[in-house]
Amino acid sequence: MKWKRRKLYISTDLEETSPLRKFDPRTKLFLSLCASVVVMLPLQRLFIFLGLYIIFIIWARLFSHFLKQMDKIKWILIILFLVDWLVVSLQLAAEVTLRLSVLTSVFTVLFATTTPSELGLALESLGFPYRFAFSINLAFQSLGMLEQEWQAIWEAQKSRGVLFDIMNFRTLFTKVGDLVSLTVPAIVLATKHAWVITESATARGFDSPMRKPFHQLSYSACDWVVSIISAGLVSMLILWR
Amino acid sequence: MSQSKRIILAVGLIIVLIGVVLGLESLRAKIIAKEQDVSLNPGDVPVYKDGELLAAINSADLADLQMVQFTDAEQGKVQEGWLIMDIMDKYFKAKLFPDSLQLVFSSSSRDKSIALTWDEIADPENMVMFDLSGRGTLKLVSKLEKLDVRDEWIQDVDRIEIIEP
Amino acid sequence: MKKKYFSTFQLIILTLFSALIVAAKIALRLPIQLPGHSGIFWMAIIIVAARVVLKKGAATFVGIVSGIMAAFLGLGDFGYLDTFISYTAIGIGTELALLLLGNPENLVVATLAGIIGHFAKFLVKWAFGAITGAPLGFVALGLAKAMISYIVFGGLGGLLGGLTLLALKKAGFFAYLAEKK
Amino acid sequence: MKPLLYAEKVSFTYPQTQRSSGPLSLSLHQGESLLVYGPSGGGKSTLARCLAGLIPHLYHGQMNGDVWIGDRNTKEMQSWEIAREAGFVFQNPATQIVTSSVEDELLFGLENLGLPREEIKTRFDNVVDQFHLSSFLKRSPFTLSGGEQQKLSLAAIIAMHPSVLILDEPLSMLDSSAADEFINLLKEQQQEGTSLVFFEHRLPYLQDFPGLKRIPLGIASNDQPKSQITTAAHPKKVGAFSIHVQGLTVSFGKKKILDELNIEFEGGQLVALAGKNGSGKTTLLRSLAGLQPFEGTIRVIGNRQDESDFPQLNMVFQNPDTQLFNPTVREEILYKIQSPNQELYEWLIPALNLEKYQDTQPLLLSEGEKRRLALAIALMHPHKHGILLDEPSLGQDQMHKDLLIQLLKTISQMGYLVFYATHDIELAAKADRMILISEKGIIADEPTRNILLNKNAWQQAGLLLPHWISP
Repeated sequence: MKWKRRKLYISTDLEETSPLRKFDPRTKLFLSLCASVVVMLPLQRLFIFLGLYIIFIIWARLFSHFLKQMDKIKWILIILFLVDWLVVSLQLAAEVTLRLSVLTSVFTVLFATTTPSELGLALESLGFPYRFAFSINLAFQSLGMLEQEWQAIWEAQKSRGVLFDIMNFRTLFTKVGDLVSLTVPAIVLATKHAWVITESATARGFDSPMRKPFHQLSYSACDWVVSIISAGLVSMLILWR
Repeated sequence: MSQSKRIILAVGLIIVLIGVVLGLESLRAKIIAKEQDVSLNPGDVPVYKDGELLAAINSADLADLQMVQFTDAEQGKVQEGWLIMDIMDKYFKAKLFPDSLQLVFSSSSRDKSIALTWDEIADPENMVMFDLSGRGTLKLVSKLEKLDVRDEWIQDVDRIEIIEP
Repeated sequence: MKKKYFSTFQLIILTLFSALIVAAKIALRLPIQLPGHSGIFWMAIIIVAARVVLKKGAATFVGIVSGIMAAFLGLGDFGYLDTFISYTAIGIGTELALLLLGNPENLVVATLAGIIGHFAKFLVKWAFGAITGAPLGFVALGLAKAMISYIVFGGLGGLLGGLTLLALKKAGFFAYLAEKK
Repeated sequence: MKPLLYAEKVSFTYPQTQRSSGPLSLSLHQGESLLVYGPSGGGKSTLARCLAGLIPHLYHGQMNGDVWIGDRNTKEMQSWEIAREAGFVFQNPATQIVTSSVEDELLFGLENLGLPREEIKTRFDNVVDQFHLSSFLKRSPFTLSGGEQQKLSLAAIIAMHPSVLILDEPLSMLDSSAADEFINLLKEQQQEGTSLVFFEHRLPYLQDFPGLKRIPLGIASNDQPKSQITTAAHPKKVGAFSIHVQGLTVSFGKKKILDELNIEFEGGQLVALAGKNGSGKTTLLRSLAGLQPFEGTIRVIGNRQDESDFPQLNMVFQNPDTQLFNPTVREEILYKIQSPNQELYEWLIPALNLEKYQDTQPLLLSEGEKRRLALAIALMHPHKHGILLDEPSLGQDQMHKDLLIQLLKTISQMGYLVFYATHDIELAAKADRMILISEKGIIADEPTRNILLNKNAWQQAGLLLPHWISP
């Protein structure tokens, strides 16, 4: 078993320079959902959509993110394309490959341009309970700490002679018992943190029915324009015969 | 429900899930395979092998094949049409049929059928061919001895069956 | 005042367990190149979560929160949507399995719940492939092999979850927990 | 005048462990400050929670007596109503943070109060000014030092304008200068009319706190340690050796945490490593334990010929919870030890005052007991050259600190090297030799007595040498 080099802070995939940073997260969620519907269209319309989509991605300065996503699955795309082409037809090959690339990358629009706390606000304004938004934020801010803890546990147990190095598929079965020496402390530590945070949050009035958020999202004119245009485009592409 | 019953149920559930995935996956493979098949339209002559539809012969599609003709010995009329070997070549490109392969041509309206070997069909001298009748149906004619009189011809062929020896 | 479904402590426990899963996925690498091996810790923690917070929806909640996190962090190979849905599916799958099977302190129950929960993720990947017409990660590996690997790692994870619960119980964890609301 | 906070014979018993705390009675008026003191394990934290209403709202168990905030009984108030009146500062600055930025942390309580936006804005701006936080606002609280985090926690509570502030050992995780700064902030708060209740065992820091009334907590600790530990009883002695650290360099990315350190240790020494948080104390220990990749050399030179390789030093980790998972203390100590040295075990258990806990579940021990357990684990494991300890005094009261030092001295007298990192200057002052370290490297490495006289060195280390510590 290996541990990656110690990372102090885990950052999200945020693209600060994107003009989409300024948009309401709800708009971006809407755009992503629209795009994932359009993916199911037949080939010609899929091509039209792809053209528009790529222009949009370039404008949003997310092209490098798009390429990164594609890079992750490039071999699968290539194999799929070749197999489908040889076995079935060029048309199906193109369709499958395009759909997969778009579906893999559409939510970049949301996730690469929104911070977890913005998403929290958006969810709250979409009617999700505040507790849920709070939870998402808390999960993110605890991540770095918990990752360090996994490492600390691993080191502590290793220094007591619990060995995980000779881990292969066969020894895995016999080693599951030893893994308990990692999971138990991890669960205990996470629960203890949870308790301190519970006390701390309660001592500052968490769950008060009077709560009023200070930061509020506002749907700007730009948001409306983009949402309406994309909704229009999508319905046009779907309804057009 | 007892614990052991629940466990058995869960194991069953897992097996069902695996079955469903494998089943659907093979179904999907079949659907993809079917998509490349020609669909059967009215007037087409289907070609079957082991009950599976391999091709549908449409007389309109035959127009680009070379026409051949012969004069039948019975009435001295000229019979004109397309050689079966050319037709087969069109629908089953680059497929080498063994000489012993049998093709059964049948007509349900006339309740007639005949089996010919590829050996017989592939000999251009035999003139095994489809003649386009006035009604637009296909009629199997030939100079072969067992197929050289009107009574033996298969009018309104509506099925071809390929049988491997 | 209306009582909340999860107490504050339960909510925060589930949140931190979700983060714990993602942290394990980032920190921990088993030297095995088979799809689904991260399922070992994942299933173990989600099963523990469901037992620690004895309420319906606990596993689902962990699935959703860890799914959102994984999506933000760009984990997973097929993009944000697939990542989010497959994490969520694990939560729902485990939830349903435990609903059927009962207490995961029974190791057989834990193992089966692990298999079913992890299989839900496989189903998502598979459905994702079917929708786009692509057999996805199974291209190179073969569907059956992928399925077996998901089942094995899911089962191992479930087993680890069950063992963890037993060890937690013996070490006095539930006594610690019982003092808190 | 009516007291702001009034507690009458408050006591609490936990349902599982049956540990009980109290009774405590006190009354606190506007602008007053109280200090509740007593040994660890005496229930200070529990009683602090009773005052702040966390008990009974968050805990199961038997609470006797009543706490009134103003004219309302906390049992009849909702927890957010109590939060409006009583602020609570916790022991560990890092874990009490609930949001992902300094700004959000300050807003969290204000939002929960349901204040109008303008009011939130005003209070927010005030507290940012008062605590000089304007340059931190967008930062993650986890990038702050322990002292800054504790300051932030205080600011977030002060923003809510509580009339009473309850502090549960707020200094125990802070180094001496951060502790001093924090006390000064509290003095300011007191001047502005906030009433304070301290629960603390680092008493010297509060010596000159104006108008502080002391309330001793009646319960005597029932785990009095054995008074003497003798080296004679110990089964094994080690031969002489020395450990040489040369050019030790550790970098994380581009940042060099340790840069070309040279240190020599002798077997039988008791060495303290003092420095601010973030000065590389833990990294140095980890390198010596072989847990941290490094450049340079660390080797042992012993009286036997074959000893010229890496030292075998066992590490006692900062957080004991990273290890504990066995059903009993005994099993925990003996876990994965092939053939345990029974003689050593018999000596160690009473020496660490763990005798009556051998069959207890480790997770039910107090923090101090867990730390002693972790020490037992490290000592039971075969080690040739000694032990390393990271912040061994956290959560220990004076009595257990004395016990700890006594034990460490014994171990070093047997010929082992004992090297501990701490921000607790009092504990560091007990060592034979002290190494002062800062981000720039080793500032001083001398017998403790000399270092305590070297004011200049302390200044360079960025640490305050409290005036009550003398050589």
